[in-house]
Amino acid sequence: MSKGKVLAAALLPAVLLALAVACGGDDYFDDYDARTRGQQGGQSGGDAAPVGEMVTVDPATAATVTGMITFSGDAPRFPPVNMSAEPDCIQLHGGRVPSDRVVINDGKLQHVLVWVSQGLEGKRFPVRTDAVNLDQDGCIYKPHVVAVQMGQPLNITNSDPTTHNVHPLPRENREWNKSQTSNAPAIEYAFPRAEMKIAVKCNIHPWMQAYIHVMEHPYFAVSASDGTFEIGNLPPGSYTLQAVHEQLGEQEVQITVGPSESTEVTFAYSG
Amino acid sequence: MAENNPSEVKDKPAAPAGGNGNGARSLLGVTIDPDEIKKKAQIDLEGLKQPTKTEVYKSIFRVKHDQTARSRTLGVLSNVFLHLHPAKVNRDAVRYNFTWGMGGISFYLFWVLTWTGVLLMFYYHPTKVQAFRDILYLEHDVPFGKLLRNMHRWAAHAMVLTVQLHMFRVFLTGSYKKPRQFNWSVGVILLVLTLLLSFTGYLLPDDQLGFWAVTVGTNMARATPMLGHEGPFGPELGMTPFNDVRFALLGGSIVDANALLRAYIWHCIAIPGFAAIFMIVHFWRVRKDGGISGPAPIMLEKEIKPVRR
Amino acid sequence: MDWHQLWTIVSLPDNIPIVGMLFIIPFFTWYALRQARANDRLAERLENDPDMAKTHHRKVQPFQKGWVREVAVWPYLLRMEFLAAIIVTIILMVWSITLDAPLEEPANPSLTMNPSKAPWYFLGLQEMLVYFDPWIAGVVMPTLIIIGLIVIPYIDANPLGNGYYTYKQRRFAIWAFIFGFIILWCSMIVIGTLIRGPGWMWFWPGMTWDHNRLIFEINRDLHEIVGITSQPWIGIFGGLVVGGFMVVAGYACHRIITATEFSRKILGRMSLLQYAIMQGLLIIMLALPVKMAARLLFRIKYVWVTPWFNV
Amino acid sequence: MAEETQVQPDPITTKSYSVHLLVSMLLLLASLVWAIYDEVEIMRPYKEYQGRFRAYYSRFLTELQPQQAAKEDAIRQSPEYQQISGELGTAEEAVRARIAEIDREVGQGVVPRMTAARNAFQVLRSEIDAQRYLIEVSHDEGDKQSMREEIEEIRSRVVEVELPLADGSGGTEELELQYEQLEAEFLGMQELRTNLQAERLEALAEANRLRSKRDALMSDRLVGLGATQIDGLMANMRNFDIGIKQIHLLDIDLVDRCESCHLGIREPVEIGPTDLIYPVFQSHPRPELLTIHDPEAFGCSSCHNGNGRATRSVTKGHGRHKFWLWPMYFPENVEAGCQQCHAKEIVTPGGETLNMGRELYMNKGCWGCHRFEGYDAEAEELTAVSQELRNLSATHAANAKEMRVNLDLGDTAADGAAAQRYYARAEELRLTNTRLDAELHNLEMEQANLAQEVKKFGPSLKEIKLKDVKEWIPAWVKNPHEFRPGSKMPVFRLLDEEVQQISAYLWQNALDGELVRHPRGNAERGQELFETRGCLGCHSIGEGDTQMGGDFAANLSRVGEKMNYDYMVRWIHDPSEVTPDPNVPDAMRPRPVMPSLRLTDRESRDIATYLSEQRTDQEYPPAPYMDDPEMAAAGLDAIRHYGCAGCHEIAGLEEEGRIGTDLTLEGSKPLERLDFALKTHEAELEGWYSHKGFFERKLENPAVFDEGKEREHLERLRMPNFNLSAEEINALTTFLLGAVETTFPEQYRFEPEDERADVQEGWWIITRHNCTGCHQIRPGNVSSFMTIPRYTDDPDWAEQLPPQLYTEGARVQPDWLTGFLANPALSEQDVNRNGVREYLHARMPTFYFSDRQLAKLTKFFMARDSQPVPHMPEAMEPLTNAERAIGRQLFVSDAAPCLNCHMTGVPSQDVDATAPNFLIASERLKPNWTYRWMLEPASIAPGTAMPSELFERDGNRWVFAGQIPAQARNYEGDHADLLTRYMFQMDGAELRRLQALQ
Repeated sequence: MSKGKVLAAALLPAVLLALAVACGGDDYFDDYDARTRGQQGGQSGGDAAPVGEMVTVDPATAATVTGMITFSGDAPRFPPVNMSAEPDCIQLHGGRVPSDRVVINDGKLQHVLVWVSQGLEGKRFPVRTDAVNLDQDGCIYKPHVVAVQMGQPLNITNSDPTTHNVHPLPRENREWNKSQTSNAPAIEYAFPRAEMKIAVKCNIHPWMQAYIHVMEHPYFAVSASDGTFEIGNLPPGSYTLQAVHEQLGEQEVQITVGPSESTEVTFAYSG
Repeated sequence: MAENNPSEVKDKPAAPAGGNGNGARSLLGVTIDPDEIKKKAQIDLEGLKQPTKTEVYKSIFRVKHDQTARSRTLGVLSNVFLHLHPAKVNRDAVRYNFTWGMGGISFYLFWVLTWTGVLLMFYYHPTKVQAFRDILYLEHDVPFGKLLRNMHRWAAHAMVLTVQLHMFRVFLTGSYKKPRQFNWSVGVILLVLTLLLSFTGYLLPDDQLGFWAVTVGTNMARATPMLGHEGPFGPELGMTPFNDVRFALLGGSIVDANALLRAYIWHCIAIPGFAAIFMIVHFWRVRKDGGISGPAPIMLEKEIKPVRR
Repeated sequence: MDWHQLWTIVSLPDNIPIVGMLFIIPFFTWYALRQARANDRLAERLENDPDMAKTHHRKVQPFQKGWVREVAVWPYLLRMEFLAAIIVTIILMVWSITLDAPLEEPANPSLTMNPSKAPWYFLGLQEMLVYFDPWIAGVVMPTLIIIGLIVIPYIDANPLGNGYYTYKQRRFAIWAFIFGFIILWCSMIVIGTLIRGPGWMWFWPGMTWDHNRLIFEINRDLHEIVGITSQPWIGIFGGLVVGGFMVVAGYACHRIITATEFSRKILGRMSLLQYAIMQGLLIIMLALPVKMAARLLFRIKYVWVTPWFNV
Repeated sequence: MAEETQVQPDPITTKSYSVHLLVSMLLLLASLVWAIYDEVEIMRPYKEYQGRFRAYYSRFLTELQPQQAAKEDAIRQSPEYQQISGELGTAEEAVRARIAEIDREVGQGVVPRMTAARNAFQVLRSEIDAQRYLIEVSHDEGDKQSMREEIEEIRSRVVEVELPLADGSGGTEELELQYEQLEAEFLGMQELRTNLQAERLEALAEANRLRSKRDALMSDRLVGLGATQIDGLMANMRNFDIGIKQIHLLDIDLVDRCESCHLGIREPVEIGPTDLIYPVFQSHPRPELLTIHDPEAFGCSSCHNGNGRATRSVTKGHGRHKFWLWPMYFPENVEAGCQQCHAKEIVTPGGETLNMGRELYMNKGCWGCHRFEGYDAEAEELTAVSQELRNLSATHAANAKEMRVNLDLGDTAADGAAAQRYYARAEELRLTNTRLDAELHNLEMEQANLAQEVKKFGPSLKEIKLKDVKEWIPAWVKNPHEFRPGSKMPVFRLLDEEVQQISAYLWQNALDGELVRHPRGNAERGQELFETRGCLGCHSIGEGDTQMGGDFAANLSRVGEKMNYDYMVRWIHDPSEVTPDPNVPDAMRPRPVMPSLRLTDRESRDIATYLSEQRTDQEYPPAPYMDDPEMAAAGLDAIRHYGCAGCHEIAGLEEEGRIGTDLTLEGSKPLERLDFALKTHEAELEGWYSHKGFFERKLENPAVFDEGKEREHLERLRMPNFNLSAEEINALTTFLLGAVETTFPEQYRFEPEDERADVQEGWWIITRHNCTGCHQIRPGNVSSFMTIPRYTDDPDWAEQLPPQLYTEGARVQPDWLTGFLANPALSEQDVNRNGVREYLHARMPTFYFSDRQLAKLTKFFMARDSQPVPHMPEAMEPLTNAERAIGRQLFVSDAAPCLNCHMTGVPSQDVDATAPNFLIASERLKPNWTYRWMLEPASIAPGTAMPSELFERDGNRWVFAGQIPAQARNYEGDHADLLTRYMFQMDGAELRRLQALQ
């Protein structure tokens, strides 16, 4: 029985145990790498990029969508505007002022937003720089519905002899409320976030109401008094076109436009 | 006030000596002879080549390190640490297989425990507030503190084991027999002291493990016959939780600050002291009882001498 | 089989010595008995060959003429001691680097640990608490163990086997010691560490230590089984039983002691006092397994109940 | 058996152990090296963290630097910056020559001359001082005299000094000066230096002003750090020392080394989770919390738990291992840590999860069974006050007795002086008792108040005979969530017979009484009222997608199935009107939680009619057993067993205590005390053997720890199931995890005694009465009203939201507020209206507040806005007639169409009003607030109808932004101030005059 054997017998388990323990320590970095590697493998090819690529549209191949909003049947009735609280406003009108909630001229519906609701995801477009005007004229917002691209300037003017206050009530953008006296300079504002149906109020004249649609891209239009609209400079492709009216609801239509094509679309609302 | 640069003072007289090749010179009345200095330096250097010849070495090691029996004997006898040993031992006792080395290992472990224990005492306060905190401090703050505590703990466990194995071996080789009967008894006392040392150390971290181990351990003392308040005839003799033997052990009726302090003092001063004394006796008697018992020549049954009364 | 539970108990740093003991004790027992057997063979040869007995140096270790009988301590012994110290240090260092000494929550007197265990080397005593009242298990028994150990040299009248391993020359002494040390002391430690779980209940290795475990167990005193219901008859009965056990055990011990010619010869060398002390210690040592068996097999709590103490 | 012929070498003496020794020495060496490596590397993993951090962060900063530099450049290019820079350059140029001159004069002339003079002067002075000392210790008058002469000699000694010229030309002059002249020279130079430095500062003032203006502009415009600051950070990284980074709080012996690995926590740059690849390096996600709780003063583990000392491994440091009692909170429970110090609050700003947990504890009625300090404090306070009353009364009686004894002693005293002493003592006691009388009176008042405030969580069950449909009761008791999903009444695991017994007991022990019979009302009108009057602030109606309203009170979707119409009318009309209970005196009757909306009989009938139509066609089986007295007797035991009386008033169980554990310190309860039962082993294996694991599972399924248990029905766990959502479970878990015995001394804990305590107190009342169901009190708080479709979709209805109370304390006067809270109609007779905002459809209800609660609420609002209590009204300058006229003009000018929105008292006009009447302004509002309100209403009440920018800045005053009326054009004062004063001095006559003008 040599000492060598005793020595080996005593040391071997100790060394083995030591190695086992030494290798078992927790290493944050290795663990994390291993974990995230697994996750990345599962994730790749999944979500779309959060920020889309900037698209420049070639005007030579751009398509145009034009169309018409029609209305048939009985229009919902709204009482005429009651301006009795503000004599100044009454004077601006020669009598009864019709409501601007639903405006139908010869079966054509005004103030309908038409926009490309699907087909442009993940793309960014240059911001329109032309200012959109919203006027307070005769204690009525004109037009009743405006649409702007996010970042596009909106000019709010007061053409009345009386003071108004402009009070948009957004849910996602910043809320503000500014008074604007007669002939005061225009309030310029550019909404930084896209949001549909931002109501605008004048608290001084509670009947006054307008809607602002802030869109992500420049492909939208609001129907004119003859019910027509036009969306131009659209890159060819397949899209969903949506019509939005605050009182009458929404309609959708699928379209496909080829290069330089012009497509006509009709949205038919009925009472 | 600019101070004088001491080096300047030295340099000054050296400057004129530059061209002078003639041996001794004098500085402020002190004669300096470079050749003489060189010669002496050479002698010192020569001396260093044979360090065992130097006076310093000889004053420390009084015995020559060579292979003569005399030197070897003196080497052991004249060394304060080694003279525990005899000059010569049974040739077969050198092997591990007879002694297993357990006695020596136990002593070595005791020595390790003393040193690690002393170092641990630097960082430990036997108070309720600080005891546990000090252990955390040892673990997380003191360099090598964790290693120190681990070594102390494991050496203690190992020592309990080796002491028992030592006893086992001594029994199996019949080493307790005449003339070593008394030394066996001393050994038993040392075994008990070892267990007590380990046990008193258990409470010191003041954690649940130690606390309940000591509670369980000392609860038995309640039942000491006549001296414990739950032991036979204890109550009859007027024992209460506040005057019995357990109270004396713990310094109170529960394991608390006083128990901690008592355990600490028993562990660090009293029991090691006793153990050291008994160890001295133990080792002394090993020598005086004729050195290590074996391996001895086998005695045969027919050689048994009749008992003398 | 709950391997996780088994690993939890076995890998507890404080239990390492016990796990080590499971290997070390059998190893050294075997190692000692191997040497004992070699010596016994040599003794047999020497008994049969008186000539050889005269010339042989009577050791199994080789010896030749010209070899010194005693060697210088320096360097032959000291180098071995040095080697041993180094190896012990290495083991200790590796052990200390790899395993942390346990540290549990700060002591909390209001929160009892379950199970709360004494240090491992006292677990034999704690295990005894199951079978005896604390005053016996915690006080009387340890005291008797110490006293018993101390008196061993004085009651062992066998002059043989002094300084060498042997079995045949000391059969009874070795059996008695192995019985006390391994069977009683070491195995009770192993039981206390590895087998006793929450509530100090018996968990076979691989059973889950379930804190909610409940077992039905009614332990009765011996006199209840017999049907004695009033003192002092209970005390007298118990005393008789204990006395009876002593007589029986003493008789059995005596038969063992006097089993062989050789042992009778040794007995002849003993004084009465030596014999009495040895008998007393042996009887008490035997009492432990007997009481264990009575408890584990027959669910007997006490055999002797008196107003002052119970056994 | 050796061969004698051939002697072999002795193995003992010849064998070499060199190899053994060498190998073991090498192994020993290896183990030593290992020990050192273990200590230095393995035990210090933070070294790798720091190395990586230095590398990643330097790279991050290198990338960030040019971006920030570009931003800075952009700002530098801006015209404002350029302009200031230009001005700065001009200003610096203008004074450059003079500054240089001063610097030269001071540096080369004045200071050297001053130093030279002082040195010479000090030599003389030391000599004089030494002489003086000798004089002081000398005893010989002659010596003293001679030494005095010596001093005189020194004083008059002429010293030759070479002094540089003061003009800094570099020349020197030799002067012969005496002691005093030297001193004068020295002092003169000192003064000159001061003057020159002052002049220098003065000259640079403009440049400094411009520079700080420029820097302010930069820091104002720049988002993030400046390039130079980033350079500094990069330099820090270059000089980075690898080592323990720790915070040590000496007083509590807290050592936190978290930042040894979490190195980015306090970096001034915001580091996102993956900016430095590994989230461990991110900066603290809520840096604003660190500005309140500076880590240098609070550490990390004080809030987060974990083992701040440990740096050996993640597990050790986070303390997520066995035996560490304070494991780090998981991110979703991180707010649990707030309660270490914020334990006395129910609302901790910023701790939204925790607040939700506390609110749930309050509003799910957990405290009905589980005591938690602070919840249901009124009951405990009532006990304390009653005890105090008894003590004081005893003292009072003892005093009276002692007084009589003293009077007697005085009467019989031997001499007058002694008698006077007794009489004086008697007098003193009499006065003490007088003071005690007042104190006793106050305590009695408080006792009465508290008696009103103490109320159980659920409705009283003493009236169910009048209130509920008999057959419906067992169905409800059996499973309330089947009838009303999400109800606060939890689902008990009852046997059918228990359901019947409980129902029978409740039915047979309910009060008998007569209800007034009411005709049916108009359901359509009722619905409109129900949806707009304010009921939905607390109640909800509809299920699934159509559900609307608050979750504070019951969902009334099927209330018609269960409730008697006549009872409902009475309850809606006035919840405090109850059937008299012969066992409870009126004064001790708890006031209902539901307030009165001050509805007319007709309105009450309309709403009740609408509600009674809210029903399905569910049929309930007949329940004859409910009249069986034996069932009732058994029911009492069941009710006791399940602790129903913890939440409900039940006849015969008025004094019943709580049946659950006290949860005040549940988070520090030893884990072993939480009964995982048969799940223990599973929990350990799956890693949820922790407080968090226990709470989450228990809350999700309160019977979970009964699973697999073989138990009698009555031995099973009693806690009912609340069917909580995952979010609610997390909030409650957070709350309970943090419910710990704090380890921090008082100075760390947030237990203020100033007005902040009023804020803490107030939130308890507000939470208990669900004020936030209608009002927004904290920013970010969404009221129930704000979720009702009508109010979110229609811009006109948005103006009908109840007012925000962000600055209520600054807005209104405390006395007025107390009165308003007590009676929001502000009128004794005309109660069917709002006192302030009559135009609102929603109505501020009358709560049954005790005086104590009114005071606390008032103090709450005042304290939140740092308003002094008691309130001292601001003195207001009276209006001159001219001012009054101008004010009138301004009021009705086009620029300020005040009366378009504000009420005037003219019914025709008030139809469209959206703001309160001016007539109550002077007693209600504070002028200063009003002034600020006119200038910038949006910053006081976001979303208000009151427009901003009505005024514009003109010099030091505010003037109308629009066309100013002719009369006001010449007015020099502040228009807003004038209007405030005008408003505060307005009366009915003035208002009529205004209307006439308009």
